[in-house]
Amino acid sequence: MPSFDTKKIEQIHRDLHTHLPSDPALRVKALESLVVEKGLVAQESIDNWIELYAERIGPKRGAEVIARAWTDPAYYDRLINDAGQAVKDFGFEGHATEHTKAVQNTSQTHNLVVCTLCSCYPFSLLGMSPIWYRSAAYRARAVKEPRAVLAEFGVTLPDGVKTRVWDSTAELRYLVIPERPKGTEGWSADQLAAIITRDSMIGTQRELAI
Amino acid sequence: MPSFDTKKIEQIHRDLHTHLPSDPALRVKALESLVVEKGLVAQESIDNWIELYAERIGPKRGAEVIARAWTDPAYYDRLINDAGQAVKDFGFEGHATEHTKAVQNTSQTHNLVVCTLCSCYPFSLLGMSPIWYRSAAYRARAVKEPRAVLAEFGVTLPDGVKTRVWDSTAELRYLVIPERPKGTEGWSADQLAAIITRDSMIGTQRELAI
Amino acid sequence: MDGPQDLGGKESFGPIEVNSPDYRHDWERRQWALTKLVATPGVTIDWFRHALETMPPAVYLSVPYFQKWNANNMALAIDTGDYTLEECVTGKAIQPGTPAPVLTVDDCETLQRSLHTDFSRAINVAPAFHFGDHVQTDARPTPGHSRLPSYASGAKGQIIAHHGAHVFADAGAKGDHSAHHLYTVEFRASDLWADAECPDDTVCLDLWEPYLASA
Amino acid sequence: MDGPQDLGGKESFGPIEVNSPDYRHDWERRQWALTKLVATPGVTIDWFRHALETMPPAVYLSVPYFQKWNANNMALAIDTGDYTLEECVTGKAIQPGTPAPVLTVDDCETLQRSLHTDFSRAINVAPAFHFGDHVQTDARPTPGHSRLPSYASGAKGQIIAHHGAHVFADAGAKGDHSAHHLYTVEFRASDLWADAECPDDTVCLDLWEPYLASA
Repeated sequence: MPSFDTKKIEQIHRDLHTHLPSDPALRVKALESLVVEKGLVAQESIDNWIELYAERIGPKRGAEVIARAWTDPAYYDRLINDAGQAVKDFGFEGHATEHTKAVQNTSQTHNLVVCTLCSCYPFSLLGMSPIWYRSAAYRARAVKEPRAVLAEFGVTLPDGVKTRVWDSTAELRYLVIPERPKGTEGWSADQLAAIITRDSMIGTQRELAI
Repeated sequence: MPSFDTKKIEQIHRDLHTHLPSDPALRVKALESLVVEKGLVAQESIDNWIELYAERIGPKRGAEVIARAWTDPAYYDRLINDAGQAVKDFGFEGHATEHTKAVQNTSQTHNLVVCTLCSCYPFSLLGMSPIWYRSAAYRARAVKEPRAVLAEFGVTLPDGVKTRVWDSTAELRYLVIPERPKGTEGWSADQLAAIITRDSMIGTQRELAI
Repeated sequence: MDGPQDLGGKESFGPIEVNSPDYRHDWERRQWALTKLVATPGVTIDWFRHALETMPPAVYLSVPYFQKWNANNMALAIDTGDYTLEECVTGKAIQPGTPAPVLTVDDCETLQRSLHTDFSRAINVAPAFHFGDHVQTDARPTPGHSRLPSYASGAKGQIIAHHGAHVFADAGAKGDHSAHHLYTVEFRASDLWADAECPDDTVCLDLWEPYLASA
Repeated sequence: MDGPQDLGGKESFGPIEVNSPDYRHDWERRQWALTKLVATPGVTIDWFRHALETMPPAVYLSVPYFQKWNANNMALAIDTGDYTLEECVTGKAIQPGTPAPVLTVDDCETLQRSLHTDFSRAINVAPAFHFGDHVQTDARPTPGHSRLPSYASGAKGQIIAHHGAHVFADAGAKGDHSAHHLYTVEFRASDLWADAECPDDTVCLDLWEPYLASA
């Protein structure tokens, strides 16, 4: 069982820092060899987990969910009321989705998602997070200067649009529903899903290109 | 003139971090070569400044001041009331002494000095600060857990002694006057100065050895 | 805990590398898989996070994300006694085990799907706050793990949602699964920052009842 | 500024190297001398400090003290236009000057003695607080340079000394030499830390009037 002892784990981290090689590739190799040799995991399982995330789990899942919401008003309501349940229709439940909350951009509000304390992310819906999402710069700045951050992503908000930043401090995970672009009337859910980007579901993109 | 522009100086620091070699010895050598070549300083002046601090300026100055205060009640009062003036009797005024404040240990109080925001220190009275005084660990911990810090220096306070930590946030600099040890009655100022240590004047030592 | 993880609002981090990929190195993917496939028994999500934030602060801020996970996985298992420091350094098991069965991609998908965890709990305490209530957060840092960031400490906000009770992070980091009511609190930017970009902007945080008082 | 310099109370830094010397390397002494012997015109003590705290936070926490001074000396002089980035990287002056005269050890001592600087100023404003007054500090971080550490933000303390008016650090970092009344404020440990070692312990800080309100 864990000790749940802050001083003890601090000391272990310091010892590891002192004794491990500085190259992270060597560190990961050491951990992988160790756990494979201990029989805790097979090397092929690691390869297969990586393949899972490369091939099956990624932002296209979130895009599919949002495209359906845009084309199915009843599903839209379910997504807004309980996204954790709504994504189960697609079998997209998984790592960090149980308490998913969908927040919609409007002509008056732009939503932006961050996790300042670690880097929480709805992995099962959006796949692996981009490095910038996990960076100290994004974590530090998104809550304080969202407009400067958005500008670096090429986004300038129209006058009168306020930002609402969601800092994922508990186990809720946030999915931004971008505004459906004009000119997509009558498009199929598949057509719509193709234009929905990862960044638009985090909130670092506002306008979708059609 | 300086720009006094935070964003500009941040960017210059990032540029320097990107372009300078990682070895600090090379960085200092580059700066030294540059300023010597520009005629801003002579190399021998650098050597002589180092010699000044190695030979003439050090904790023996603070010890001399405190030894005099112990043996001269009128001087003691002046030291308590305006240490910046009192040290001028010895010609010890200089870098960071103008607003020196002397604080005395008693049977009920132990004083400890830190500068959490940088590493302010009464250089002209105590010489160069020890590396631990400039360390993140000391700066972080001295204000929050002075007793744990003192324990690492081998100091356990008697029951009933409270700590008073002085964080040098403005231009006041603090000099701790340790308690004069029992058994030194009749000692000369020179004898007394010899037992007063640097750490006792910062507060990381309490009892002086005689 | 007043540690290096508490980054919100901290300054001088410079521009965001907006075009960065999901990974730069193969070892990052492998560490991601290792963390998800090999769990140390008894480790809660909050003990995982708390352990991570006790890394030396200069290291926490300097190394890539998955290097921190690597160190944390080792640290958590050294803490329980499952690995030794020497095993982590050498990558060699003192006592090799039976090779683990291979999980196919489908198996991995099934495992991944099972990782959704319900943190809500039924408790016999009525919520102290309701939609629209004005609240103020704790002003002083909490000992141990906390999910109240310093930038929102001692600040006034308004309840915009109540999520029932959820396992309390501060307790979870001690292996205690007790729960408290969880709310989303919306703060006006001008109530958080003296130099807010736009006073009408807001920041929303999910905060447990013990962090909050009526305002 | 909510930057990496604000270390008071931050956790996980580990033990203090109590037997560390004053210097580990010769370059540290040389940088110390360089900083004191070569001043960039117009640089105030507070602009020096503020510039230092805008270093990348991971670097601020990782590198030795005098490496920070080295970078800062370069940065301050690049800012004024006195040096270029390229000159700093190469160590070669674009336009060499007349060699500077040698300062003897005695000259250095005279210079060192002259470095005591009086920061007190006469102002025509009566102090708002007096010995014994209870005060509370600003709760939210101040934009730009500040000498109110976050661990003492929003905290209640008591005035134990008034030092007249001193040049205000926040202004000094902008090249403005205006002054405000300066006080020493004593805080009970239990008013700063939820887990104080001993509630009777105190921490004293020197704080300017704009940081304080009556409590």
